[in-house]
Amino acid sequence: MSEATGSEKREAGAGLMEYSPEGLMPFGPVHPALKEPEYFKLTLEGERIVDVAPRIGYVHRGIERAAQDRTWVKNVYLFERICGICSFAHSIAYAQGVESLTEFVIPRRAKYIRLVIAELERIHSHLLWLGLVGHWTGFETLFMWIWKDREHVLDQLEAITGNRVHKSFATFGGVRKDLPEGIEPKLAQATKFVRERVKYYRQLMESEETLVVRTKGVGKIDQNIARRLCPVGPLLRCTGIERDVRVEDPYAAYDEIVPEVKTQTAGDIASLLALRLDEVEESCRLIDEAMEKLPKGDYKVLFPRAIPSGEAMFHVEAPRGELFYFVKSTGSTKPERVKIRTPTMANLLTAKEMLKGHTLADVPVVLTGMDPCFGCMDRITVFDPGKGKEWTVRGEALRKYGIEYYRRRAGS
Amino acid sequence: MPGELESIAASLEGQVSKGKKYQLISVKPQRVVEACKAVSALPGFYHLSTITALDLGKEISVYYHFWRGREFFAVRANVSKDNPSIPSVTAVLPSATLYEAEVADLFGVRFEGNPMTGRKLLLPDTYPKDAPPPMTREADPEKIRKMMGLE
Amino acid sequence: MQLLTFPGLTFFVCVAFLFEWLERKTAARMQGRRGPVVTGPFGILQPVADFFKLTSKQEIIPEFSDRFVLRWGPPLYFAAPAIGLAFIPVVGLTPVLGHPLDLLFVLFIFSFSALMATLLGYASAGRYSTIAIGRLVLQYTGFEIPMILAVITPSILAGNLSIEGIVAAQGSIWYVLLAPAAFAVFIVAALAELEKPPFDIPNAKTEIVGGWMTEFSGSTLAYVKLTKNMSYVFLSALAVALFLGGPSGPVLTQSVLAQEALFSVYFLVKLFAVGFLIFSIRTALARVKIGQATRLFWTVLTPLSLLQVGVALIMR
Amino acid sequence: MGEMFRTAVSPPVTEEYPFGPAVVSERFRGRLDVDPVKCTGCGVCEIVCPASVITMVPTGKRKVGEREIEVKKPVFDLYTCISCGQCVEDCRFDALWLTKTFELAVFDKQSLVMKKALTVGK
Repeated sequence: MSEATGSEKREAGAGLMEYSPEGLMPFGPVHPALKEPEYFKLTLEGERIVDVAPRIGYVHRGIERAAQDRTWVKNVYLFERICGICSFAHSIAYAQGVESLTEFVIPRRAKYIRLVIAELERIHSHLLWLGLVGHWTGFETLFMWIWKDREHVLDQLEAITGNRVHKSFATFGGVRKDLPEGIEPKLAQATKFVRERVKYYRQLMESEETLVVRTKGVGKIDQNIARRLCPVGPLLRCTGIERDVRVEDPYAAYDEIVPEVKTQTAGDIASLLALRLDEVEESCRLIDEAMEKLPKGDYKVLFPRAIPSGEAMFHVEAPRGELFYFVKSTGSTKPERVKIRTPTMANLLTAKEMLKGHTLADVPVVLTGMDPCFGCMDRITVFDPGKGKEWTVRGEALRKYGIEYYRRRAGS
Repeated sequence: MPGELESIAASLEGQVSKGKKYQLISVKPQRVVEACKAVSALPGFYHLSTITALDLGKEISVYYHFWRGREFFAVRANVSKDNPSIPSVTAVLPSATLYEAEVADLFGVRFEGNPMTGRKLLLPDTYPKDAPPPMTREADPEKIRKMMGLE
Repeated sequence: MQLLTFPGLTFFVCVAFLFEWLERKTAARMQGRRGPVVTGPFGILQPVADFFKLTSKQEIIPEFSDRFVLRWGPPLYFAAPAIGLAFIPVVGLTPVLGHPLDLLFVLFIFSFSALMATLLGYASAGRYSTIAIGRLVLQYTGFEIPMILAVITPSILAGNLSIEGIVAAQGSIWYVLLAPAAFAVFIVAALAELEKPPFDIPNAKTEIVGGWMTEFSGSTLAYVKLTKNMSYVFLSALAVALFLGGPSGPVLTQSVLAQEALFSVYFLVKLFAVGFLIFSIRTALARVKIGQATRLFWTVLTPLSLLQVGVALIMR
Repeated sequence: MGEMFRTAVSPPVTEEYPFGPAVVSERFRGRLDVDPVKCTGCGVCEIVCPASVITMVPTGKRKVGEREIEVKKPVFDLYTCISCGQCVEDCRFDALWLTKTFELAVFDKQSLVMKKALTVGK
């Protein structure tokens, strides 16, 4: 290729670059700040953001549809895989929704164990987010430290459930295993450790100047916006509105161990940081209290394979906010329809609102201020009907496809 | 409080049915906006949880979920599959935008007045126009895959 | 010959690799990690392995980029700190390339390397690169003036415009003690020049992916990265020469060769001390926004360095 | 800052995994294993498996009274196994259990197909 054609191509490329004052900038689908593929089309004016257009659906797995072809029990494991972080919240939301269709009473001990796991999960999810704030603001050290401390919580989760992430612990009628012997001191130690660290991080986040300037006043929303756009979870509570499913509609053992709803008033990222630290502390308290009051007895009741017909709605307070399940049964061994609304879906509109008027440098921290879980949000489109099909693309075929694709593009 | 929903239902020509933990108002699709407005204005309600669509064969029923305390409430409207059109509630509940877009993508229900109408939210851009929406009973994954040229 | 081997190019490339290893290792240790462990003892060869791995990779040049600049830019970019390092005295009080006015040339090298970075990023014609270049230029206009003022301070104190003269004038007392503010300003400006946190704004990976290096790959990326490490060494070496007395130290032997070796050891110790200071700061801070960084440069660093220059003028 | 240097001198937290041992907990759910002697081929595991790992394969015929019935044994396609342990829970003969092995990366998918149960009880 001669230099002349190169420069011609460059001229043609100038159109693509859009040097207009209102530049378009892709944020995603694959971007280092996003842990999961999602596309946000940002309209920029210099560094300032004018508009945000989300386009979701890059990680659709067809879970709602797939659920209709599986039995009730198999779906517990399926729904757990909607999200890696709040897997237990998904499984208990589904399990309790189904339980509410029947007359079975869940043993008290099972309720307590569910509470303990759910709160451990909340701690690990919040710590994960706090660490990631460090990553998004370029403070790698904070990220490493918090994740290092999060390991203590994950170790306890592994000791109780057998796995760090996909716990596969909840089932209909209780939990699948009792708490292991001698877990109480370990749990107490872990919560004590986490509390100490939280104290340190709170002091760090108030005193570390670079972190303060990056979070204070950034991504501000007020109560009016929050009421209009209905975010859920910490994003709502950081504006001062006290809503928490655990208190208002207690599930598991939350009617006996009542959590205190923490709120902040500022509605910015700094208040989200403080709020999540508060909630981690509160969760530690709940775990301690639950372990103290832990009743003796069964941890599980036997459950039938077919569920009586009816419709049930259920929601839990996942670490990210209200997680909503709608279950419809026609009395068979398979659900007729399961609808899942994850917190991220509810928070997406608010995040869009939060971003407007900020600079590009704020995008990662604001966009992820809602603790997004895009994998949770996208569930449906492409699905694999049953077994026997392999969708593996062999390396050679992929290479051929790539060559052909570029040839076609060059030709057109 | 009992009675509130009945009065709403009476004014909108709808019926109230009760489940174990929830109450349901069934209304005609045209009255959905009024019904949602009335329910969300009741004391103690604060947000629209989500919008669910259910394929009943000839009809698609659309649920609007609300909750208060320990109770769930839902507004339900059935639209026919031949002309799946329902007024959008985004004017009264702005948070419904994405939920409506999701249902529109997956069930082909048209929400008249939704700001995201005509834009895809979830489905891939290559999803064939003449294929049935993926969550309806007519949708056959194998056929859709063929239409998309994935086979 | 000397230019290429001992206190020259080869030596400094080795030091650059060592610097990267040390940076990674200290950052890792401070964060409770292990850092590189596999290649060589304590993973000391990891940067070298990374370099050769990158050079062996396929190079993808974006369709709309300017091939001419992308081909000839990296060598020129690499040349900037490589030539600059020749002006730093290592083995004795005299640098390999000395000139009565070489401080001015060093200042020119700063501008040149920033220009090359701008040109390279711009030529690669990516969206992220374009935004990064905007940030880079803004940042450069911010830190250049304090940096020049900070470099000028020792030269005022020594009354000399050559690095050799400045080093020689520090026989009795290091200028870091006479002009601590200038040293601090220099370190902050060096962090900005090197694009390290808290000023890693032009290559903030969570915002604009790879910054102006987004579109580079293969050997171009390898050389650009090596150049960044060379600049790291160059700036640290300059700090040593201007503020810490260069390679000077107690003279212990009569033998010229042994004394030269001793000088090199002094130099390296000081060099790694400065490097360690820079990567401690880097590990302890979060990234600031470009507006905040510019405000810092203009409202704090520039007045501070001006004040320091004034004080230096009075002290003379 | 102080914390930073304190961390620097304290031992690293990262496990030296590929070069050192990785410790898993008592309840860790790893690779599935089967006892071919205990397995009766009842097929409950095939029904409950959420990931369709298990397929029952006929291995021969057996006479029960007058009738001849087909004997089936499970084959495990462990590459789709999600280690949930549902089959272990529902196995009435304790023929299944989860080991603590987790290094399951292979080059050939077929090497993860476990046909152990077929060998016994023909």
